[in-house]
Amino acid sequence: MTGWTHHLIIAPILIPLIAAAILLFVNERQRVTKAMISLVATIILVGVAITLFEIENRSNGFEGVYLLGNWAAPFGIVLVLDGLSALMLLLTAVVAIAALVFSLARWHGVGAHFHTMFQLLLMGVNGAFLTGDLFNLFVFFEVMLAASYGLLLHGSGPLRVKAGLHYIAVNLAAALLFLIGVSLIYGTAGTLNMADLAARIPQIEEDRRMLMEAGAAVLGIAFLIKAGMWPLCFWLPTAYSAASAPVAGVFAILSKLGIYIILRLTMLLFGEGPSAGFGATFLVFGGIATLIFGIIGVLASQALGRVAGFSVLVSSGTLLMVLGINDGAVSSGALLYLVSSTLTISAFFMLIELVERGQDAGAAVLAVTMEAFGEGEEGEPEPEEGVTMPGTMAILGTCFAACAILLSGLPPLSGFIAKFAMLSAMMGTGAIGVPPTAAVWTLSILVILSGLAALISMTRAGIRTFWTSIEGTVPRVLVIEIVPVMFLLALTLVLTLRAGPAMHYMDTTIRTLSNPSIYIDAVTNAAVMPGVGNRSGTEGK
Amino acid sequence: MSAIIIFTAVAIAQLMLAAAMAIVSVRMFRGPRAQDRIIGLDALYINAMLLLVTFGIGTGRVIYFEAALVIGMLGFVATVALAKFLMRGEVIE
Amino acid sequence: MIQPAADIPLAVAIGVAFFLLLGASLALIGAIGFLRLQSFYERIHAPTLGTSWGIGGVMVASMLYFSFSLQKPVLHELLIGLFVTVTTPVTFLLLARAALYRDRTEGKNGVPGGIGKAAGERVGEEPVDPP
Amino acid sequence: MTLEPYFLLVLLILPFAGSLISVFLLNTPSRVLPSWVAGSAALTSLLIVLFAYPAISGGEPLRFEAEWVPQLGLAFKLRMDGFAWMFSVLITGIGFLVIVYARYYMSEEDPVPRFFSFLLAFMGAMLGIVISGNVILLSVFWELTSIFSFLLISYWHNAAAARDGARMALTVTGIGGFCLLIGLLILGNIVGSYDLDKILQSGDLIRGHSLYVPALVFILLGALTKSAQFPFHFWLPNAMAAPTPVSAYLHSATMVKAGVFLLARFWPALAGTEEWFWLVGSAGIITLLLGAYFAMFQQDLKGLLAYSTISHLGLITTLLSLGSPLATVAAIFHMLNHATFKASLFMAAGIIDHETGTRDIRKLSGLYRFMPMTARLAMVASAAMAGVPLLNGFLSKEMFFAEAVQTHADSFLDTMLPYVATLASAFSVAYSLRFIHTVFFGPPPVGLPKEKPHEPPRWMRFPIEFLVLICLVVGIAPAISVGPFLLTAVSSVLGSQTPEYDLAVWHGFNLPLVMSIIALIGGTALYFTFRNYLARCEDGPPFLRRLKGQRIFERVLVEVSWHWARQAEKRIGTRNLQPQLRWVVAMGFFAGLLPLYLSSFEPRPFVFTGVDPTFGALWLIGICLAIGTAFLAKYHRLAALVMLGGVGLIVCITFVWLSAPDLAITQLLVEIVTTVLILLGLRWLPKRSEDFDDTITLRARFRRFRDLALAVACGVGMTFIAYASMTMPVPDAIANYFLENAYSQGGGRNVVNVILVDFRGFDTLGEITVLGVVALTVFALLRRFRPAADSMAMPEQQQIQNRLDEEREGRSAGDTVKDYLFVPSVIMQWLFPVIITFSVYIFMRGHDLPGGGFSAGLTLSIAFLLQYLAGGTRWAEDRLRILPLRWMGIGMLTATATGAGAWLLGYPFLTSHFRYLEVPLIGKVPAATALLFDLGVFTLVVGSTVLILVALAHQSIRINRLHAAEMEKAKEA
Amino acid sequence: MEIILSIAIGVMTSCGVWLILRPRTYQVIIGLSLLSYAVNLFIFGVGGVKSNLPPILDESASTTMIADPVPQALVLTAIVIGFATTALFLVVLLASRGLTGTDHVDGRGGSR
Amino acid sequence: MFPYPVLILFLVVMWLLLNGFTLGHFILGLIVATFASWGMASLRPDKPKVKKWHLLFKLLFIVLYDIIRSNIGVASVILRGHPEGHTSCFITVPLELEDRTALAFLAVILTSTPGSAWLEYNSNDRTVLLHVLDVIDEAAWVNTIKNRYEKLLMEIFA
Repeated sequence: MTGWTHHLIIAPILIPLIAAAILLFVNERQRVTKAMISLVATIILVGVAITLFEIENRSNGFEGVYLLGNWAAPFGIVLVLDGLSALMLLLTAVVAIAALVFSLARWHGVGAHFHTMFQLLLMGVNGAFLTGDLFNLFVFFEVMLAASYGLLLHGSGPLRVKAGLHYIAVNLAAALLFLIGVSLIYGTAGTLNMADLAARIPQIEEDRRMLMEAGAAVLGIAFLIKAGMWPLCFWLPTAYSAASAPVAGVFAILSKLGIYIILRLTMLLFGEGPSAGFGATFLVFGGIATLIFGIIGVLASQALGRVAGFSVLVSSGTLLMVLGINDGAVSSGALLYLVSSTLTISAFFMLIELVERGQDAGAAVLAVTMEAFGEGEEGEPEPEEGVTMPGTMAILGTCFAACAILLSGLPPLSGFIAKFAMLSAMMGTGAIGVPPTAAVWTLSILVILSGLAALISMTRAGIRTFWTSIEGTVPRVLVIEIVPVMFLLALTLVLTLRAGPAMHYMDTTIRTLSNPSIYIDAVTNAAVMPGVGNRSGTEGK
Repeated sequence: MSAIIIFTAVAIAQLMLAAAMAIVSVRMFRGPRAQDRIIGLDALYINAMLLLVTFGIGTGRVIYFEAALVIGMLGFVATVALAKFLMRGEVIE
Repeated sequence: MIQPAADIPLAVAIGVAFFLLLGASLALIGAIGFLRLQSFYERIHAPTLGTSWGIGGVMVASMLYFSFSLQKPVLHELLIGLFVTVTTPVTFLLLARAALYRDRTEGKNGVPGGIGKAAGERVGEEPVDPP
Repeated sequence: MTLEPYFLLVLLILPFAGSLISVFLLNTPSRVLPSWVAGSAALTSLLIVLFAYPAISGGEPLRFEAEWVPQLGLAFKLRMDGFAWMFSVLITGIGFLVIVYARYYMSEEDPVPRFFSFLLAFMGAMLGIVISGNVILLSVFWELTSIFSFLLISYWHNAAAARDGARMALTVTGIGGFCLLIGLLILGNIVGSYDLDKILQSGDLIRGHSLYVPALVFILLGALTKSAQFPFHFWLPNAMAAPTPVSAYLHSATMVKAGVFLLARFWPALAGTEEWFWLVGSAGIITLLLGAYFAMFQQDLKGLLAYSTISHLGLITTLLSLGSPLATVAAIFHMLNHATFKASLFMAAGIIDHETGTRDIRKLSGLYRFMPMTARLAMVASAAMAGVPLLNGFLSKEMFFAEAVQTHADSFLDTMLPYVATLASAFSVAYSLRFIHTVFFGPPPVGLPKEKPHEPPRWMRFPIEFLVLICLVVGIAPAISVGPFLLTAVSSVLGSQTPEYDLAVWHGFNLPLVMSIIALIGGTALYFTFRNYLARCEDGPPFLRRLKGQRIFERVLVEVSWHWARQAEKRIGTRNLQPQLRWVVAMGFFAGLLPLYLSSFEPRPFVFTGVDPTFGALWLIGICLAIGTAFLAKYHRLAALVMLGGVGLIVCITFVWLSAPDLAITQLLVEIVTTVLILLGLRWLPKRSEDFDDTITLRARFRRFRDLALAVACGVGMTFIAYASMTMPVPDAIANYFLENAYSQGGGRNVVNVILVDFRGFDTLGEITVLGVVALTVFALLRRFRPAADSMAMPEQQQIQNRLDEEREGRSAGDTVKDYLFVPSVIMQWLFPVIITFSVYIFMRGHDLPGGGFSAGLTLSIAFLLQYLAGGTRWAEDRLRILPLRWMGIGMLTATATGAGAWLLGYPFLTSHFRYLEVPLIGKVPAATALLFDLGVFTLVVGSTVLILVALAHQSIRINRLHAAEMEKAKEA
Repeated sequence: MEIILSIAIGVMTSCGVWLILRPRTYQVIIGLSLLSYAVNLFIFGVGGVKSNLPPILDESASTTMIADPVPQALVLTAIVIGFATTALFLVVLLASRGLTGTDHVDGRGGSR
Repeated sequence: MFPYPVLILFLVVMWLLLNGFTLGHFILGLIVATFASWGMASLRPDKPKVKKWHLLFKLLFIVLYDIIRSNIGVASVILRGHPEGHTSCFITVPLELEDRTALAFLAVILTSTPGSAWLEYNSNDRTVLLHVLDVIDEAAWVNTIKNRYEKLLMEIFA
């Protein structure tokens, strides 16, 4: 990875940023132009993400380190590409393109600056995945959050605004916690670079380390809010279900961002050394609580949107718990689960809108947003043009069934493989002769219960939606709306069939992660390029 | 000698200004009306500015001057907005 | 915490101290007046002590001090004085006008130029006749 | 490499392929084409299975293996031995027959392609179960059968019964499937592999392992739910809402057989222990008896058959529980026999239903005269079900009796078994007799929904004829017809344990025969005794009629999954903001302090010496103001805002005091803009006065107290942590590097600014992006802003002032505001260029002294803001054409382009460059690319801030216009 | 110095927390502002506080005696972001007030 | 190019005060000031006609003196302490000034002088309402304003 490909690492951040900047110059009425710019940028992003993923895939445990501003590692900001971030980037890009295409049918026209905010959201998410610096992480978190506020409110309407208010309030509080955590860590460790921090932790004296741990714990709360751990998660189902369909689709990645960071930081900072295993128990119990709450919520929800929202919690709970157990093979199963559940939930959120459109629920939401209050400055969203889907109900039904299967972890789609991968590592051939612990039993039972809850809830909802509607009007569904959904679902099928290579990738990733010194060495040894001004090599280190 | 004089003068001046600020903030708290509070805020701004200049003298550095200048030049914007809100019920018509 | 002042002539130091204390005490007196005076219209006069020679004193002190300690004319304090002088009236004018309006609608404080019946009815108090 | 292994792959793919093809026929009007597709797919599969027999008969299974997820021990392994072969024949053979039958059974209106598609897919899944060579693969197919059976049962989804039945079937078998998976995972833990061959070989290891019991329990949960064994039997009768071909296929030959298949499959690995016997045996025996008993009292033809199926499956389960090889032989044999006669009976029932329009036994009577052929076939099949000699049912039943009288495990259950077996058999005779006698004999029926029943089409009867023929052939000449195949099947399960057995009709006059005779006579007697009661009674057995498993299940499901869940969600969740924030705060509090508490952290003692009195006094004011803010924020909003401004000012002085002039300037500017912003917003908030708040409930008081306690706790915690971290010896921080290199390598003296635009410029890029996004969001949201009704009108002050102006002589509306701003606006206008100059100054000096792009940007936007304040929106926009979006775009691009410029030289993004330029007249001028970056920041900040302010300011005009328009409309109307 | 700053942070935290737990949106936004002051000061303080040693280089001062610039840079970023989010929250609460007709955080009517 | 020379001059001086007196900064300040004055031009303010420059300085000194005087006055009122020790009242002063800038000057002067506050200007009958902290003779006040300030201002802004 030399020459120009090296600069590709930063591309996932810059492409959306530049696209967003260009979009600002395009008048709101030129909707097609805006859509094209956004689409092209996202397609390029997918291309870049695939390239980076392939690079990571080919090189075992390679770390790509990008020194921003050509400053040596602990001083400047670094971007780090490793297996995990490459994976998350790809996942983001895939989900993004699906959501974007979906939005082109109608949603992108119901409010101002949809595409700009969409691109900036991608920038924030990608930045958070790539960065190797705690405070920079905060900044990208905020970029992501700010854009998500905008997107959540996209389309306005009482439901969204109320959900948005809660979402924003909670996340503002979270941001403050984030700041407290980061500053405590800086104050005690004297660095912000994650790799440097990991390297310094063993050398920190006792009482300073305690404070550092307090900081890390506070930081953890901030991420857990994003990841949706009980009891910090009540905003999540409401917010996600209130968001417009494509937005909710891309939001599926956001809660995983919290998980990602927890995974990254626990593995890197608390993988070994005196603070090893810090907070793991807490994660396990938090995961259990979240999982239980998610299960209950899935069961208790009538609206599909909330079912989906609680499914996010279920998946978060599962992941948190597995991360708390923190065992190599289990974690790689968890990664597979993460990918699978993101794709599923994203597809499901978009599907819900299509399905409910037949019941006039979606139409009502749209109508609310179009309340005649634009006094002319708001162009009426043009009647959507495009090809409507033939055999709509059959396809919607199939997609719905696929989602149900995925959510409940039934075969043959990737939901099953993912759950199997985790469980197998805990109590199957991955752990021969090791008697399952109480945590493992609990997790197994809960995983089963969650599948069951999803099954019950989804059949209930599916039956109500598809089979009992008395004069079921067939919704008008455009090809570009259903294709993204099918695309994401097809990916889960691919993930099932290619589970072997996928698991290989996850295993490699986790192996690299569980050996923090690889990451630390890669970052601290990254050499600056000589010859700018009078700057030289690793001076000052 | 001159150092001591200035040192003492600065210390006393700072205390006096702090006292002024404290008194002003009592009015801010007591009201009775919004306009009293707003004038209080304005006075607080002015006193704070004086305090900064005094602090500058005490430290012998000019770099704190800009903060004072910002207060002097722009501090009134907030109070103007408050006043206008009081009068008209909205800030920008 | 305060850095020892640079070596400057004693006379200048005394001048600096004088102006400094003058400014600060005027500000303090203004503050006291602001607290003690009875009606709003009286109180409005008090802080102007601070904004006029209160600032003036401190500014002169600062200019004197820095001009001598840095060995070059330092006059930018003038700007502060100027801006404060120019901007304070804006606030005061607007506020006083708001207070007038409010007193008139409520018919309090013996404010001249009371208002017509309509507003009086609205607020539910007897309008006060203009003197 | 022979071709034979690929048989298995093709065999598995064929049904699924057929299913897919059928999907594409969804819109064909013809019923015939889909049937042909389905039929040929099934037939081909059957032929493949048959052709595979020679390869299997040798005893060595056929295998096919492909890699799937090797890391997890999950391989795509297919394996067909004799037992699997036998089942494959059943699945494909009966499948084919059912398809033929269904071709005639389904009516014109039904979407036939969908039916066949599901049916074929189900067939594929079922084949998958029997030929899986990897237990996880098996569980994959296991779940697939549940899913497809759900779709098949709910085929007529307009009927509520079909939906409910299907859902129940899915729920029960789905749970079972999950449990099975866990069980198999435990097996994997014990054996170390999911390979079926390996597992089957490790029987002793498994049985001796401490995890044996959990594994067994979980696997049994899977098997028993699928096979509708007690206490999970209740779903099967409700699944009868399915179209009859589905029942004939799923509930006789395939789906329910999967459970017993699994038991037999794992028999070598799991059977033979006490636990096995007790668990499996008790389930089997109870099911056997209960099923038969319930079957007698059913009034629905298919219900009767369903309970009979339950009972027969109980019989098989009981046999498998005994742990003796001979019993297993009997079990396998009975699986085969039951499939044949039960499938044919279901189809016969379907024909009756089809022709008469009802399945209610009470309404049916004397059908023999209308459909004699069907009647004869049904009679033979029923006889087989009842265990009449010379039919296949008799043979396996005899074997069962023979096993029942043997002692296997000396226990109560074992002793009881012969009696139970006989009794159940008698019941079985009774219901079989009832089925035949009531339906086909007696007077002609009256009041049938369909008039004039008659024989079905020729080919609709064919499947029954064929199956009945098999019943007869096997029943009369077992050894030569089914013998070899059965042996292959049995020996593939039992291996070396395969016992000697004799497939003969006549074993001499022995105890089992006596039991059979007793059962036959007893059953007949039973039927004729209770005949009249049965003809009139309600559906279901006496006493237990009310106790419907289905209803209990539904009730429980609704209760648990709906009511309880909602209660629980309310209890442990919330949709309100306050509790959420309370949690966040509390969690943050504990997260911060718990680690310290647990590791018994000791903070340094508080030291009050060395405190600057002025600073102390300042914060005394600050603290009072903060508390005042908190106190007044509810009823005196403006006052709270004023005080908040005061706190901000103190913070700002603190920054100056503690060596952060940059922060002070920024804080101050932000403070000003924020105040104006909040004021702009205050216009739209409702009036609030203290009068409302008379009644404070006890709960509210408690809540307040709790919040107060939490708030104080957080404050104390923050104080401690802040003090601890401030007094801690400073670590060797990266800051030193910045201090050393800011000037030499970053080209600036103001280290903070160099950090912002150079060392950590990327942060700044992100930060301004945040600002930009927020501005856009604000803009987008406010475009649809609609104030609450009570904020629609002009503010009260303006109304009064306007009215006054109108009433007074010589004045017109708006004079007040004109006079009001007459003088101040002049000053404000003249400040405009001054502030612009000042903002440029702040910007230019940023790199070396406090200032920088952000402060400068805010300053400039305050300049704009001031003009809006002075002249109003219209006035200002008439004169200043600000295009905030353009500014933002330019800013973003400038910053990015500056960063990207480094690429041209091959350096990473944001690499800065600086040098001193010699400019004529002026001298040395520092020129750093960082300054250009800062320019981007500046531009974006101006754009965003102005956009936010302007968007808010515009609302007044907008709403006034709108309000006027609405008033107009109201007047017209 | 440290003790005063710590207590100030603590008090502002208390007030802020109290306010964000109140049911009126306006209280919440004021509370968030107070909290962000507290947090900004907190970040600022963790590097250790020094008076009159601003991180501005001139030829004379030695770099070791200067206040830590990193927390200051962080606070600057935090201030900006805090400003942005306050603006956003304000607008959202206005929109919420417009759509639900009340300024209760849950959109409920009545007063408490 | 240079729409407001006085303004530009002022801005350049301000720039130099802030940055130091160098040639480079003079040029830079000139550029900045020019841009800023264009900004001012876009506001289209009422352009004041300044006639007699030198009188401005006279005014300045008068005002400075008055401010010192009234500072002492007000301070003594405050320090004297009894609430009844002074008589404050409202005074309406009719004005002849029409120029807005001149009025602004007057307002600044009156407000900066402790003891008198400009409350309200009525553009219809061109009167200004003042509040005075310690009034001994109302007529004297009106007289002072009209003769001491207004006259001068009328001369400056003809």
